[in-house]
Amino acid sequence: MSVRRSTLILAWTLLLPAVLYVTVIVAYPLVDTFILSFTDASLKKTTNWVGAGNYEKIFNGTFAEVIIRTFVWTAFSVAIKMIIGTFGAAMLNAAVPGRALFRVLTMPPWIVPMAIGIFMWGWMYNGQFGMISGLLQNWGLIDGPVAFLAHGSTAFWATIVTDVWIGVPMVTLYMLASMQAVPQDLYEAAWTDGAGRFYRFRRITLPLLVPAMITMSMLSLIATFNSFDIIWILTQGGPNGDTTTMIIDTYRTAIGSKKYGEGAARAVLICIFLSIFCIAYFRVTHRLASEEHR
Amino acid sequence: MSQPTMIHRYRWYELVGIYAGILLFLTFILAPFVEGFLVSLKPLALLFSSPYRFWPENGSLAAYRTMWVSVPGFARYIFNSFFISTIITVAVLLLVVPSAYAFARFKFRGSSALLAAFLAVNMFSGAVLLIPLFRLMRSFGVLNTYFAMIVPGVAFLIPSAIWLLRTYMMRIPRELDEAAFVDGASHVYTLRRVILPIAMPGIAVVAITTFIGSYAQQFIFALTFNSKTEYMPLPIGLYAYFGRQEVVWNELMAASFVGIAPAVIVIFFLQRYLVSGLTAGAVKQ
Amino acid sequence: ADQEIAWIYCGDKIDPIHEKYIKEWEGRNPGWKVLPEVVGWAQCQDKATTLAAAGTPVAMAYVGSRTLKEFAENDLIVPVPMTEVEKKSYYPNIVDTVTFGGTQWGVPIAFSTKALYWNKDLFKQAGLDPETPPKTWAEEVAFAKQIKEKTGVAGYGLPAKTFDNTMHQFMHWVYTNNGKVIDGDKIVMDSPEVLAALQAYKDIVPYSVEGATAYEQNEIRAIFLDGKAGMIQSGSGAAALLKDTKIDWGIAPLPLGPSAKGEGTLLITDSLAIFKDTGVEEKAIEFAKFITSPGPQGEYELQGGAGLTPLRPSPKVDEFVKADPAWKPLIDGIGYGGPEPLFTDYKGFQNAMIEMVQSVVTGKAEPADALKKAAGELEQYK
Amino acid sequence: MGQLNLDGVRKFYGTYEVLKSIQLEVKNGEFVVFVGPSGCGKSTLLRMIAGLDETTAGDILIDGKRVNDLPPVKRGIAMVFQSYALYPHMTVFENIAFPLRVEKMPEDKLKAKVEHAARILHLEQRLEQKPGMLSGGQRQRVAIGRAIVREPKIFLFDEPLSNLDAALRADMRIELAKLHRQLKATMIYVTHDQVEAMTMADRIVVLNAGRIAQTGAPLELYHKPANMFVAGFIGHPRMNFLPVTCKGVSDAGVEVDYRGERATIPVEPRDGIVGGTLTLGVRPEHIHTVPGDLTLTITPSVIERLGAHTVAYASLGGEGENYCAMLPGTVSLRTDEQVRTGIKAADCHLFDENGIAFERRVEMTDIDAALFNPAAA
Amino acid sequence: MGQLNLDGVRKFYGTYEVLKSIQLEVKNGEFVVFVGPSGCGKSTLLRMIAGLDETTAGDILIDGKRVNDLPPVKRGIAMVFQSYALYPHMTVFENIAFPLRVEKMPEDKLKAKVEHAARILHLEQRLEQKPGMLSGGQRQRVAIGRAIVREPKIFLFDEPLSNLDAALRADMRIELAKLHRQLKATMIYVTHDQVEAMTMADRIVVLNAGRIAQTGAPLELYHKPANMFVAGFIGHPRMNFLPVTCKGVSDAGVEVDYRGERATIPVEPRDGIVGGTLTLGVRPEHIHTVPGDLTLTITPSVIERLGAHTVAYASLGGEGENYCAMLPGTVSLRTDEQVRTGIKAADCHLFDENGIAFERRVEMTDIDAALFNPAAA
Ligand SMILES: Nc1ncnc2c1ncn2[C@@H]1O[C@H](COP(=O)(O)OP(=O)(O)OP(=O)(O)O)[C@@H](O)[C@H]1O
Ligand SMILES: Nc1ncnc2c1ncn2[C@@H]1O[C@H](COP(=O)(O)OP(=O)(O)OP(=O)(O)O)[C@@H](O)[C@H]1O
Ligand SMILES: [Mg+2]
Ligand SMILES: [Mg+2]
Repeated sequence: MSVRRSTLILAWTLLLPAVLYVTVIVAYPLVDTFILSFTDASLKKTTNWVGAGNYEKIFNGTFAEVIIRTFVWTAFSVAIKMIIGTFGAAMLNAAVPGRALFRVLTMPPWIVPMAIGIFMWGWMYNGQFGMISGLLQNWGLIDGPVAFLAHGSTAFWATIVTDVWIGVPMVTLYMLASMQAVPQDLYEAAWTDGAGRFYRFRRITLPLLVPAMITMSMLSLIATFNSFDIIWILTQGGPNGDTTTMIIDTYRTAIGSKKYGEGAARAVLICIFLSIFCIAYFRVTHRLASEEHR
Repeated sequence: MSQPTMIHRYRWYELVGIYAGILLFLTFILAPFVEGFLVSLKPLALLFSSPYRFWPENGSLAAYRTMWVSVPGFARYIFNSFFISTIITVAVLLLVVPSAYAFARFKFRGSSALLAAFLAVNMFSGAVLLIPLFRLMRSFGVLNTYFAMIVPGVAFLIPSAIWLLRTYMMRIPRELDEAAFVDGASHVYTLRRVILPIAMPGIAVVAITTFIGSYAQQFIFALTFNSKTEYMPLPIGLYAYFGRQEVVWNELMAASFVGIAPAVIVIFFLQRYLVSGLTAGAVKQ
Repeated sequence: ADQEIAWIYCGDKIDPIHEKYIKEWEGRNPGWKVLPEVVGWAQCQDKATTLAAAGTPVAMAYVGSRTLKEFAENDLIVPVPMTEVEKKSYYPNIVDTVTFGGTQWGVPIAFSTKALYWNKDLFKQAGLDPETPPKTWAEEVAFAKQIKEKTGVAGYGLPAKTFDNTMHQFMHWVYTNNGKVIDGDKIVMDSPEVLAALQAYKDIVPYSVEGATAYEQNEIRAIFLDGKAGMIQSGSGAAALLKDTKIDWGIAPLPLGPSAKGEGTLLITDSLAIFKDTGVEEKAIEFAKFITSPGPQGEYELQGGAGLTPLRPSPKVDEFVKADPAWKPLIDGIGYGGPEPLFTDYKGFQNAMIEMVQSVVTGKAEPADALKKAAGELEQYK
Repeated sequence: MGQLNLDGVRKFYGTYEVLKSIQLEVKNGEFVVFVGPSGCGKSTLLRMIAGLDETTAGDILIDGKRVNDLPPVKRGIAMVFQSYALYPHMTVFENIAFPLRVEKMPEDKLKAKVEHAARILHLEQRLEQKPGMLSGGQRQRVAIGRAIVREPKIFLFDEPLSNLDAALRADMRIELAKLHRQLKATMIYVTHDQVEAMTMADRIVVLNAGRIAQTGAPLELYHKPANMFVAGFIGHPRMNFLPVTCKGVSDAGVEVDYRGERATIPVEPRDGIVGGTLTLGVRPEHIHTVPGDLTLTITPSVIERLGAHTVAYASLGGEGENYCAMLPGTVSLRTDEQVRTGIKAADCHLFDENGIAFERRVEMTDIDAALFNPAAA
Repeated sequence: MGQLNLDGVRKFYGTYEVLKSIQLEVKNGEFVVFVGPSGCGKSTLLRMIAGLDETTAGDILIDGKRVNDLPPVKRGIAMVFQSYALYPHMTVFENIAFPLRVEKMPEDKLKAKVEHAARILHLEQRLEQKPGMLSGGQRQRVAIGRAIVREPKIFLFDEPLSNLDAALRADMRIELAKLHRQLKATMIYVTHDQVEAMTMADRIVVLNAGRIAQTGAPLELYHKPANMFVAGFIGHPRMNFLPVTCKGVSDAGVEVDYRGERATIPVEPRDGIVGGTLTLGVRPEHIHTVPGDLTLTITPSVIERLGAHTVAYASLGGEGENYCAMLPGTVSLRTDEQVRTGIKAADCHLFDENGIAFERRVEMTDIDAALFNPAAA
């Protein structure tokens, strides 16, 4: 047995448990979903093959609008997460007293059960009793109560803000870790050359964080694209469907209206979109890796 | 770094700027918790009253007492969450450590595709796969047991754990494996005696993130695959504060704070580990 | 071993009265056990459906009566025919909420109707007679306007969140204007009666609580309880809660629309549905009828505060109303009430209605257009 | 035991041929050093001998047995890595004991062996420490200790000293040489530092771009390099190369001309070289400030005073050819001031246009008789 | 411009005193090298001069102005880091241009400057590449380029060559020396490699455990080390130290006895040393295989043949004292065979029991008159 053969066998032996596990628990239901997407499965006991019918239906409906909204929603959410997360990481990276405590304080949104965090935001957005509307009124910035979840545009942004809030701790932590991996002597060299703190951040830290940012954006994009609980609990996709994203639509179709076939087709579409992102991601990182040395 | 070097000397306005930035950032992060905490202090009758007052008048910690009474099983829910998360964490580690090692050490045809496939698991929120998963759980006969929550929980936490640990292990010099190999150690022996102890910080990070992930976020599986109240985890337990007509908001918030306290304590003591473990993992990719 | 009847029970814990009667029933039926599974309100119905869809239905579940048609059409539940005596025992129209295709598909267990509540203090401040509630929509809108303009406080609380209750609330307006959504198998929604209701919505929005689309009924009720809305339409629960406030309030039948032929309200019931293929259907029906029989049900629904309206007339109820006249408008409306429309895809129906209401409330569409569009969509859900 | 044969060993990475048919025999107990510039394939060859990398073609034989398909432990080799590859979480004792633990040696025997190794390497005081607390040289010894306890037939070292500073490197070199005499095991040692090669090897194998450029005892390579590559690679500062014209051959050797200066170099002549261009090689240490058979006037541009020596760098002519002379430390010399230097013809090397050396007429036994029987050195 | 004064500079890390009152003056245009063993505080001192680390006590003056509290850029210094600290995401051009971008220099002027620096450093062809694609030596030059464009008064180098291999290191050494002559700027250079120190410095500052052990021109340190530390640190292989007894003093010097062998060492005598124990220092390169003023018979245990030289190591007596001799490459020598070696008294160093050297009577101007005026070298 050659060295190569034996390591191959070993590699697969090590991988097998996890691969098997995930295959059974995830891949199998996934295939099930894929097959389902070509049927008219519903609460009915019988299901019929409908070919691409479900997909046709999707594109004949208002789904195009939903897709565009999903992309816009996701793009804003990911971008803001990255900006705030990087900003937070930069602040927490500063060598000031108390930063260990501050770091711990960034993590609660990640630890708290998501639904609870969303409820708290729901309270904040409440026009009559909530903190935001309340404080703004107290400070005289707005006249009467404003219900942030009532209006299409504010609800759209409110759900984004909440999604950002839930995603920021992970981004911050990851960006903080990446910042600490930047060699100290680069900063010292730049400082010696007269570069100020902000200049160093802009010309050294930020460019060196690009690979980490791409990775994090990708992971966060997947999570955001699938972000369900936030919109569902805050607005259920309303008002007027102004916060209905693909995953909300999918859930409403599959679980709400029990049109499992049509829901599955939507789920498959989501997977296709995400796969495209993933492939793009691997392309980009590959290029980056080969561009930098080695 | 026992002493700040000159480059970390801040002028007063820089300090003000940094603290202002931190304040701004933490305000965003913590505002909902402040709101939640204020809610937990207010008597239910006073919750819905305007105009808005930041400081609760006649606020009290009563909710933190009554929450145990109105949902008697709450301690059990916390225990369940702990128990389920612990099992999930152990199971994830058992599955992930060998695979992360394999991904970090062996390049073979299809290895990166397989890795991408693992990442892809993250793309499917459990909600979409709920019904097929339910059938699967039923055919395993694990419905209405702790396993109903553990089995799918593990599957959806594996991918990111592999991803994290692989990057960490890639930083362990390959020579260590080779040296052990030359000395006749089998791969399993090497993994156990050499790689595992060295990868401990990385494993700790994975353990923490997995634990938190399963502690706080396992909701939909618990809801659908388990009907036994005595097995319910924290997030479901919190829903017990939703009455028929009324949500007992103050108790719900109080219970949330009590419920996440164990996890916060864990994080508090391990935060240094968390950042440094991630640092090591973050360097490449 | 014992045979089990699994019951998905919505709420946070089992009502002690139900607990008591479960014990009693088990005592009378040796070898049988009732296993209630308590599931939060937000998820209990979906859970029952998911279990049925996955092929492992529970014996019995607490569901909104509007879902019965869907379950029945999909062959998931068994009919629960009522005897004439049983039917008679209920208030009029109630049995209709569970009737479809000539038979009954569930046993009503909870029931709610709505009435108009008004804030006498605000009426006074606005220069209105605090003892005269609006009788018509026109008055309602006018009063709301006057309150808003005189006091700065919203005159009315309109719930229009993306929530089932938004559809219910609108149906009240439809039924107080002699409107109909579906007649047999025909969508008849695009009618002047329904259009008038939608137009009334549009008219009252400017004087309602800011951001109607952010609130459902309980949230609106909380605002009313806080004295920040002149009027709301709500169920019995509000009365119980109002007693704990300093507000001087009144309760009256729902105001009527221009085409009204008399009082009206939407009859919303929740039922116990008996799922098929569990092997214990017979016994489950028996239990369902037992637990909703006049004795246990009467005790259950009159606890107050739960927001329920009694299902059956009884001397006890009369006593109750005498003791607390606030119940009168809630019970009186039943006679003119209409059931929730039954659709095969009730979620589809519900979403279409919500969309219609919201588009009018937010000013995105004109009532006539919104109505036409929604009526068209409804075709596919019947 | 401990004898190694490489028979036509080749290695491809993809289509890139890293090693091109290596033929080599290592005797039992011999200390062989592989040297060569970075990337020439030294590590690859060593790793193939160890069994860490696969052999694309050819045979590797240890004590006459083909081992191509055996795992490292079955080959009877031990390897010391450039990075030492110490296990950071284990004590020095456990690091050294690792191979014995793998083979499940009884505790008492194991202890005795580890302590014996520690004694040899002066690590007795360090056994309970972790590698992180040791200095570079100590770490290096631990790595060797781990190799010793296995009592391998062949030791393999991959640049074991390259992470150490100069002084430590010198010390460790001597210790390794002593160890070799003590253990009498075969050792194969990879380095790109030619001082290490010269001082430790019984025999040096010079690799260049995947081929063996020359094999021989250190002084053989120094005095009789087979080609310009080896001549330039061995010796520091490196040999000066001057383009010369061949003016004639005689029994005394080859007469060459460099800018009018003529000298007869005592090498074995060949046919058909008269009138052609050859390369004359002169080591910096063979350049003196007294006239010689060949005398050149140079203007040093850089002078390095090392105390014991003074090294002068000058440029000859416009082609940027660098000329380097290593003179005694006491010589009086200034930059940009001309100085006359002389070279003895007997010290010179001569190469043809392909870079192949003409055989020098130098009697190596004058220097050390043992040189032609390196194993006995 | 470019003149540096350190006045009683001290540095504490917590309670640990890393630098103990350093007093030093560096003249404009001088090339000063700090050497010393690892951990002696070289980098710390350099970083304090740069302004990267805080000065605990004492004053740092540049051109007479106290700069303790100024940030690096205001001190007029430029620093080349050991790791080069090149920005991996910028091209070579941008790396070199960085300091100019910071000071917002107009594009055309900036371009001219960068290209000028690139020409000096032979980097014209590399300007568009990223550092990851460069070799070690090229990276090193980029780092220097970044320092050059700022036209600083003082250049600071922290072991800039330690990451390079031996051959490259030798080349870069020469290039740096040329650069110094070209720019005529003050340069302060940290290394622990004494070859670098000897070859490049106008003046060497030897640091030992936070103190200056000696300051002087390279050959001054080599020929007249002030103490045993410097004597042992400068010169390779290191000086041999022999314990001797003082038998008497005279005008000719100090008479010492080593195992019966007597010699008079030509150093300035001191009072009260007769009968005491002194240390005799002999450099390996001053040991010959002909009898001298002092003759020792040794048995080499290790012989390193480097071609040009042969280095023999022997142990004198049982105390494990190592004795090292650097002999010509052609010497005939075998391990474990006795050989007689001789030392000239004039080559010897003598130290008292505190390790302080006796002033040698050696005329350094014999070697190079420039030595006592290093800046002119
Ligand atoms: N895994 C690999 N895949 C492809 N090429 C490789 C691989 N490993 C080594 N090489 C190539 O093989 C050649 C020889 O590498 P090797 O490591 O043996 O060099 P070396 O002589 O040890 O150099 P150094 O002195 O720098 O360690 C190099 O050109 C290298 O790029
Ligand atoms: N930040 C610090 N905190 C505490 N001690 C330090 C710190 N930096 C350096 N030291 C200590 O100060 C001493 C001098 O360190 P320094 O880096 O100056 O040595 P060096 O001479 O440059 O050594 P090397 O040649 O290894 O680079 C060392 O003993 C080191 O342990
Ligand atoms: Mg190598
Ligand atoms: Mg240093």
